[in-house]
Amino acid sequence: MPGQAGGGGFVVELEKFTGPLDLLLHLIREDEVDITDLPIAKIADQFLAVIADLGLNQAADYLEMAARLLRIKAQLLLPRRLGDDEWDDPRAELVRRLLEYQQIRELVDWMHVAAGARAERYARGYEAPPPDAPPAPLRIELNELLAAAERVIALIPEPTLHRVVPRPLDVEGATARLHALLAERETFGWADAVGPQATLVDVLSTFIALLELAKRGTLTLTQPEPFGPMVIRRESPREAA
Amino acid sequence: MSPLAKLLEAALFAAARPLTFEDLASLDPEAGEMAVEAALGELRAAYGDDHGVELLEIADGWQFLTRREYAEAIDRAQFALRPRRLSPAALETLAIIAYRQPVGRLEVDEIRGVDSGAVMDKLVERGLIEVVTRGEGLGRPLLYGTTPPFLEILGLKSLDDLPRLDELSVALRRPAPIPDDDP
Amino acid sequence: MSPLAKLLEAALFAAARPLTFEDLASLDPEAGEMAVEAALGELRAAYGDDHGVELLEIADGWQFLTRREYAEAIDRAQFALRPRRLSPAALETLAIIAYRQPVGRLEVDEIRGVDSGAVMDKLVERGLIEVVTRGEGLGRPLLYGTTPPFLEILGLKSLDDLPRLDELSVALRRPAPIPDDDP
Repeated sequence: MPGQAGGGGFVVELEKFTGPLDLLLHLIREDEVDITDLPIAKIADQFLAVIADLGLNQAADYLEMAARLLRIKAQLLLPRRLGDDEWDDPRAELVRRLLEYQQIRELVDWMHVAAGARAERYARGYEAPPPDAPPAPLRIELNELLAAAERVIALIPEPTLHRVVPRPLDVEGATARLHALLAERETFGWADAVGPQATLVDVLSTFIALLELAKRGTLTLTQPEPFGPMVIRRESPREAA
Repeated sequence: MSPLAKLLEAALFAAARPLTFEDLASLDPEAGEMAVEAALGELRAAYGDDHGVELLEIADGWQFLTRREYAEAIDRAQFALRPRRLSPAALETLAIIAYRQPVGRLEVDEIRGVDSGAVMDKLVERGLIEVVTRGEGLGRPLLYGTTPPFLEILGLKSLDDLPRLDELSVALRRPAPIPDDDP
Repeated sequence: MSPLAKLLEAALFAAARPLTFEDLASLDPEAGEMAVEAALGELRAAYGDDHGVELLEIADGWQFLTRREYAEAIDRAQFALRPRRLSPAALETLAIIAYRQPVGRLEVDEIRGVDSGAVMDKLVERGLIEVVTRGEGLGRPLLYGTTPPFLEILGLKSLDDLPRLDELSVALRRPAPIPDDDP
């Protein structure tokens, strides 16, 4: 007898269902009811019974579906006024998902047949040892690389482009030099401060250092007459305070 | 057969996988496309009904496969390994990815109603799906698509050989009697 | 060919190893030795000079092998065709290293959001990136950069020929709406 072909009724087994939607669809088919007008109360009870039987009532996905079914059932039981056009059928979302899923199952059946037919054909079994030749050349298109770079850039939430600005100013060096001068002399002029053969960078660095030290009260800057030379004078800490 | 047809035959025999037209054309850089086309025709004619193997178009390429009627005998003798069958969950996941590609894991989970991470990892491992790009949304999710080996296990020439969704939905509307179920 | 010869053909094609006479005879328990012998002869005749493959009796039994005169072309084609391509993950990693070099693994991981160790090992193996120096930080991490073969494969004279990142964004990004600072 063709015992294994086709199927003798529905044998409920764990692997039979790929998920709660699969089980639900199975119940609907078994009852030959219309998906678009789902008898929720009945289906929900059956669903709960099956997952309890199969021990699936521990599985989160099945449990979530059970909860969803019960909620829809409860919503349907709530009284509603006649002619209430605002009413949304609480089953709508589930029905949409079921129809979508049913389509997928149909495809699965088709693919199952196709894979079965292909499995009845054998490809060449013997594979010749790989030729003693250099490996295939690698090909990378610049476009591919750039597209990859673009994908990567898009991954970084805030594109942080670090621009490295050269900092030739040496304010620290100038400050140290001024401290050394102040330790030796109480007053000195700009020429002493900036040193011999000063570059533009030296001038700027020294000037910033002078302003900073003046602000801190380490020294005072005075210019006794307009366009006259600048006098740099040491400020004692006590007086500064 | 022409020398070119014999060369193609040898190459197709040597390769355990489908070879594309470009693959075949590259065997003899001096042969033009027309010549390759003609040689392929010659080869198909030579492997007609009178052979135990036939030349089939699969996964955008050509492959020699044994005729279906010999499957049982070869199976019984156990000279060759039968390809592993895919589980219903794997087929379901593949179906969704085939039709929705590029598609992210969340969407697959949602359609199936179950977590599909483990199944998808297995399918990636078997080379049936692969990450093809990243999505736009939050976290730029990985999006998956099918591979040539996917077409190979179904024996399809291209994704176009899959039934169209609208063809299916028509069939789905009526409560279809389950075929072959009656004893 | 006789059905038995076709069956032998299919089995010999599908088998991963040479098949002995006993193997072949076991395919059809009802066929006698004489019939198998005759079918083998038929098959040898069918795969005569006019084919790219031949049926050979080698030490362990019978096997279809490609004719030697085509071996060279097939070997040549096997490496000439299907230039290997990099996976999206490998390309992304390579892009990061090309633009950020010298760069450590941690930084690459951080930018891609996934562990990139295996991908980077592969890229090193393929000679596309190499350790160029060590970083300053904790543990003095290995820093990677691209190699001359990387430029060669891309057809670039030097790294300066890589488009600048800001050019890239302009070229590849969709025109983004200018952010409104003042409401």
